[in-house]
Amino acid sequence: MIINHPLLGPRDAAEFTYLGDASMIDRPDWQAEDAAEAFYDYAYLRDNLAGEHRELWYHEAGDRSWLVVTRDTTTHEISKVELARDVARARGRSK
Amino acid sequence: MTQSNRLSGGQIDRNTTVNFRFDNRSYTAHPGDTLASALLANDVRLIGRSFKYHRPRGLLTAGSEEPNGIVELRTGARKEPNTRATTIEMFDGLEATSQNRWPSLKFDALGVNDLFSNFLSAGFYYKTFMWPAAFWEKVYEPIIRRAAGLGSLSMEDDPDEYDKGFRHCDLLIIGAGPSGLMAALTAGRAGADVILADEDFQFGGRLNSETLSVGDQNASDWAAQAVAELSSIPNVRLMPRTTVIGAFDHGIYGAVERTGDHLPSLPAGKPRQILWRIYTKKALLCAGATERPIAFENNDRPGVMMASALRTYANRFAVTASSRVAIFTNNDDGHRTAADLHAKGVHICAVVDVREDAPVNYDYEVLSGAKVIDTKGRLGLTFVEVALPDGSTRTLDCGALGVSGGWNPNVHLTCHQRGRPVWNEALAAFVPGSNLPVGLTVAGAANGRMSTFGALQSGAEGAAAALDLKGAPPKLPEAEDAPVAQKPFWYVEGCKRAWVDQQNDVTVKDVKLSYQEGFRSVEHLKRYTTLGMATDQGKTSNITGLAIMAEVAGKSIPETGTTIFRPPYTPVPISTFAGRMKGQEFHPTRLTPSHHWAKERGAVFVEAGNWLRAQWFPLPGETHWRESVDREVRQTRASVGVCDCTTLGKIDVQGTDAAEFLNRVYANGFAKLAVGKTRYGLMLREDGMVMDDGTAARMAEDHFVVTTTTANAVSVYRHMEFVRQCLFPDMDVQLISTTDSWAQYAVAGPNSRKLLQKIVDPEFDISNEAFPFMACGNITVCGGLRARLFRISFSGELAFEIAVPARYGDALMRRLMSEGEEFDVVPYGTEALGVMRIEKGHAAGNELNGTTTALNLGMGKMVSKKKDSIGSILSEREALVEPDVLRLVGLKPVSPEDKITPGGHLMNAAGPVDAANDQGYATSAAYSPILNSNIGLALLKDGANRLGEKMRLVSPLTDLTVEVEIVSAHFVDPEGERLRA
Amino acid sequence: MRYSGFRVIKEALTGHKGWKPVWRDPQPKAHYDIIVIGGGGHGLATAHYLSKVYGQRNVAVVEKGWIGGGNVGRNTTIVRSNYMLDGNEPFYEFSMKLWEGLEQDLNYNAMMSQRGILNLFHSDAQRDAYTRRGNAMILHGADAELLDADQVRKEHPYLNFDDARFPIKGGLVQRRAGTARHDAVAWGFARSADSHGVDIIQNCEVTGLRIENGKCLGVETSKGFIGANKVGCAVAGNSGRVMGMAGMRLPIESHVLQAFVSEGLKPVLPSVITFGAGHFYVSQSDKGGLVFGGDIDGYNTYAQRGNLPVVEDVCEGGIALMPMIGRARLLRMWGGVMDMSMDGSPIIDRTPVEGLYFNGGWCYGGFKATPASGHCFAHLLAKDEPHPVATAYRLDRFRTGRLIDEKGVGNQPNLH
Amino acid sequence: MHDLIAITALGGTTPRVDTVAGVTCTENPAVALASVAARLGQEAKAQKALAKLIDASAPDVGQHAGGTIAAFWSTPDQWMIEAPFESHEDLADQVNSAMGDSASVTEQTDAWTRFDLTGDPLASVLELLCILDLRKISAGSVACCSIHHVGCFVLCRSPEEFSIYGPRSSAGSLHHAIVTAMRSAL
Repeated sequence: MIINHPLLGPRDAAEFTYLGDASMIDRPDWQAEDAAEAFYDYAYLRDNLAGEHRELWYHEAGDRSWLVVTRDTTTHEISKVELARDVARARGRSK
Repeated sequence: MTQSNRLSGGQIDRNTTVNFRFDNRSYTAHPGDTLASALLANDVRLIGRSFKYHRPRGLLTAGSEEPNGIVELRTGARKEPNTRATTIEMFDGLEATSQNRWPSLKFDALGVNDLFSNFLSAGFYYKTFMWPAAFWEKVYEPIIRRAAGLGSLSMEDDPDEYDKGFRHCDLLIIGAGPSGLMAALTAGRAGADVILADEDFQFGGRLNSETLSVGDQNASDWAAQAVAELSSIPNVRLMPRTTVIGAFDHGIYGAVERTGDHLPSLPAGKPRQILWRIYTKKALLCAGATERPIAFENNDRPGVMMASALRTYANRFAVTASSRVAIFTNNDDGHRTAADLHAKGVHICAVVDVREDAPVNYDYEVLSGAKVIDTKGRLGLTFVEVALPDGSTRTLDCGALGVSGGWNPNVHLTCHQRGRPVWNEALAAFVPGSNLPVGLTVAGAANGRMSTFGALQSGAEGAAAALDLKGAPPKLPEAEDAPVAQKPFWYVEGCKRAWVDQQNDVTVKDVKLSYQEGFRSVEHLKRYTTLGMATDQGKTSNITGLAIMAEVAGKSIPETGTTIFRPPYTPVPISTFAGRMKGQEFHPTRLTPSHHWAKERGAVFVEAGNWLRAQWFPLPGETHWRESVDREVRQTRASVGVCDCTTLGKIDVQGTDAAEFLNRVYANGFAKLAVGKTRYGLMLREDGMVMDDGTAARMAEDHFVVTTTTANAVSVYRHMEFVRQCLFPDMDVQLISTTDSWAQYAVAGPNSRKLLQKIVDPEFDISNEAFPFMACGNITVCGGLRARLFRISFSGELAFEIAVPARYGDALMRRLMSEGEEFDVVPYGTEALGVMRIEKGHAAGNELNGTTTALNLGMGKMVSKKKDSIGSILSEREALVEPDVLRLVGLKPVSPEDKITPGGHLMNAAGPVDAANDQGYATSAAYSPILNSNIGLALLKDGANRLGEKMRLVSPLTDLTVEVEIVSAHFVDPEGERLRA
Repeated sequence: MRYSGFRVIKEALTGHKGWKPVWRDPQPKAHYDIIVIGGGGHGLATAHYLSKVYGQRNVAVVEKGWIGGGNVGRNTTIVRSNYMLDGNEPFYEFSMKLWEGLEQDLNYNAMMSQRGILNLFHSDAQRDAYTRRGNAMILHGADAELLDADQVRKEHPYLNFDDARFPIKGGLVQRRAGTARHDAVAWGFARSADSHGVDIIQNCEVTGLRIENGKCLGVETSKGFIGANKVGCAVAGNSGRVMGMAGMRLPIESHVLQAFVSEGLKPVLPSVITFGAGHFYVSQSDKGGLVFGGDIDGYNTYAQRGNLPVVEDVCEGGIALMPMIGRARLLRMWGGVMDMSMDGSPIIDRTPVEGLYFNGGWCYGGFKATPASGHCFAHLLAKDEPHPVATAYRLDRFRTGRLIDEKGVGNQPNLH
Repeated sequence: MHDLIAITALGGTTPRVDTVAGVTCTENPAVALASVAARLGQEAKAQKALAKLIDASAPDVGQHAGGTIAAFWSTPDQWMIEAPFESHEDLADQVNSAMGDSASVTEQTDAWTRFDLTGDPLASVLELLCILDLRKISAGSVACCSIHHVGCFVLCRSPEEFSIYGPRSSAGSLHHAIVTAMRSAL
């Protein structure tokens, strides 16, 4: 597969390490009432979509950027690639 | 042996004669031949035996679709089983042997299978060999296994080298026949980066096999001229002998270039084959078409061949399979073969055409509305039995029969991403469907454009469309453009054994039986009868099998289904996929800065991930590794030892939020760590299990040097980048690995300070007061070399870790050894390191096994609840905090000489020994020369409350039971006085 | 129809006219006691045990394509019970015993071949882990042997001992392990279930689950609604899709595992072998092909195909371990969609939806589990309580922390 | 001055040189390296300081620039600084003072080993080593890639001169890969 790195352009997916569903960016609040349940859900449950899937890839043999790749799990077609850091900020993550 | 079947003309080099051997007989051939054409030239028709019934088989085709003519090529370690004679380029000294026969090709004992074939019908083995139960394993299966298989491996290591390479292009053109050449000319002239690949050693495809003309030239001359022009275009790369084996995601194609298979032997350093990963913007499939057979009684005898193959052999290789040839066809193409052979002086016994309205010919007899109903000849064709329309029969005396059932487009690559071809009624064949790999289009016969002109035209159009070329299309040469309509004719009714898959011995009857037993989907048909599962992957049989299934099902072919193809297009040596990554080069090797020195010292090395580390340093006279290791431990604990710990991962963590960042990735706190101090850090995964441990040294307010275990250096770095970029993107933290930058040595033992004081520059005070336990700092050594000093201890002794730039590591180690002589300094390896950490009760790899929590390892209290750190929440789950969870303990055998077996299970002192009573397991073990006893670490249910308990450590696997006492894991200096000294 | 050698001879002499379809091709009834979704190995095995052992006759298996077309028809056919953890080993040993009697139970020769499996180790730490595992196997009543390097060399002289980047230090052997003819397993279970009255309905895709007031009433299919008292889902890689119809999110990701077969060769490999320092395992089929595989591609996918880097990775492992297979040719590659769970172990359990049961999370260990999975799922469906050897396969274990993590890589499915 | 003698990554006291046909591979230890990572919110300031240091604007993605002291882009807001070892063994300190508090600086001199490939045709050697689209690589560009499973930086100084940086500990394996490819391709 080819991942079109937002900075480096097209790179072979073999240079990347896969983590999984981009929802892993949305780490729950450790002080919330239901933290235990929220962390269980966060760590273990997946939509596992057949179709468009947002997922985390790490450019291990490259620039060490974490990317959020939007890829169709039935065709492998990639429709969007973003820097995970930007996505994280957009989802309200900070420090 | 003379080449009795050689004709005039052809594209072989008659000026050169080469010698080759088949089944230990010598023959001659010419450059430009394949093994197949050379064997035919020498009137060798019997080449192999079929898989199941061991029937005599000869060549069926002239290409890579060949099911029958497969041999063992070369000898010794270079023997290649199952090699298609039709694709072996002739070279001087070539040696080939027939296979899957015993004792000889002419007389094959297992030929008796053929007599019992009626009992060995499709799937028979599923229905029998069941009684008595034990017999399957002991009797039936061994026999089946010996009979099965085709060629044999040499059982020697493959001596050749293989490369991998990477190429990029705008347009990859797959196949260099008329459409491929025309496409390449169009794209190349337009300035595009083009790669033109073809599996053949000679470009031209069918053009080399035909007597047609292109423009005012003979077809093969036009091809040669096109190749000449293409090789003059710098942006066109020609790759002959290169098979594009697969279409993978996003325009990546796998291609195998056979750089050395046509050479008698490989030049030094040169690869036999290269696996290319070709990155394309667009690709154009010009793979042509494959002629399909007609099934009839005994259609598998040596001499029964595809009509187009006979034509290829005659026109390209100047060879005929026999001086007397008959043709069996359902279309005009078969007549073309007759005409070409006749023109070359071969006697055409007759053309048997199933069509009532077959074209008439005055040079030879044409039998219209006739069918071949049987053939004769045990090891080679002698007679052909023909049924005429009037019901009478005719016997033709001929040595070869050319069969033509029409043509199937080579759609294989269009299916590699599970796209399905569609049925074309006019062609009565499958053509590429709509669901192609992205960026791939198809031209020429592969796309159903069967005429020469159609191929040239669609090649040009295909290239222009793929590259979105503007302007007028190139002028095309004139060429044959006969309309092609194929009326399907799959098999001759009423025959007993008509072969569909000739290699796997699947007959028309087998297909019908498959239907009868309910195996009606195409996949069931293939799996039940093994149709199309042979080394040719059914290139000449799948469609016929499917058509027969459709007929018995009374459905149309598209209703019945399609068969799709998987990579690789043709089989590829496993070595080719491995390339250079083999033997010692299987993985990169990482060497420590003291490696060359350690080698001089005769160290024994051990793999630690990709690293090689000194395991121990034997001295002359030491015969057992234990002697060396015990000595290294004793000397270190008694005076001072040095160990290369460069392999530990080192990560530079800087930024104003560095401390808070570490607070999140470590379970214990780092915010309050003072500058100049180091702290042990425990890292959890989000699921609460221990991920790694190490130290973080605060070199400055905003600068930490973090260490990881050797094994987890890469994954911890990745994890920290994840936390930095994905979880806390607004933290001011910068990370970079410095593992390789610094040569880092542990200097341990009561005299470690004294030794270091001799090399650390005087302006740096490393006394206990100035540089206490867990201190760290930048210093200089040996007169001004920048270095880092950490007062940390893995051994439990007074110890330091000193780091210098890696290029000086070798010199520093030598210096430590020379300066340390007065203290009797000893270098120690990973074994002694392991012994001392076990004596000290430090958890390491065997304990950090990914299923242990901080609580399990006796560090539960380190997990701070006052802050947000990864893993702290899930580490609290009910099952992870139950009272009897595993706890890290020490094991001491009641009799000190009893060995502790890591992986042994703990059982109560009394009671049954079984899984139900399992109490835990031993993780690590060592002999402690300090305690003069074997010792070990274990994870034991409720272990913290069972100190002093006697238990049994059982290892039925190694037949050991040892009585042990549960003790604290801290065997040596539990109070830690030594390391604070 | 009973199969036997005599039957084969009789049919041969009478032109094979007597062979009947191996299973019927029925139209779905309006309602069944139990519907099993998925006509793969596990679904068909479930149907077999439901009908033969648990006396359930009003059962249907609905399959969207043709039976045996999923992972049971596209795996590397390895059968073993060499697990380490208490949650797993009893289940897989139970499965092994079922395999050992399968031909007789099914009257169908699935060619179970107990030629043994050898797991090689290349470091002391690996040896220790295998020792722990081998001891666990024996303590659970299975068989295991630990070989040192010399013993391995004696049995497998062709392995790379002299030029290895990661030298072989020994191996863990289970002699009772082996391989079976994967397609025949599906067909054998189907034939038996069919003969006990189970309706096997092919080309019948489940498009929805009808759930009212928290109870599952049946399945919507491409052939219409089919009612049921109980619905069991055994769809492996499609677990996410089907359970998604019930609004459930699972601790499972779908990944592709590629497998490979070489051209047919005369016998070279006496047993199943796994490489401990790379991603490679291999056995040789009765037909002579080397059947091998390695690691999953590593990204979520429902496409039954993989990519080149993993093909290369697997072959690199193969050549590093046994350079003598280098000139054998890779004939065919394919992919199966694996239901990779969050701790690498399966789930056989009820769900929050009454009447809806789930069987999945087999990762790439599903084939060897086929009989036990079917048996235990049938037990759960018939008796509404877990079979004794499958009590650990609970859906809530990720919440409670009662994980069954053989590899110790945690909640990252593509590492299991 | 200290009295410890350095060895090269390949373990020699002098750099290793291999020539096959027209192509030469030279081990080059005579380079000092330091990484510069801009502090959060100070990216602009860091770029300015870097530009001043290398006397050229801070290299963009996939580029290298500069003179005696040069820099190449390594990761977002991070660069690697190159300078002659003889004159700049203490490069990290020099860079540190030049960057002030705008960036985090880390010594990288011995984290890497460098091989310089010179001659013609380099493309036929490099295409056996790395995935890079050599048609797109021109003088001044740099790319990260993996060579036989070793993560490297590949710098194109001119079509006839490339530098390959790989991890120092893997120098032997990387060197073997390069020389093997030279023998195979040339």
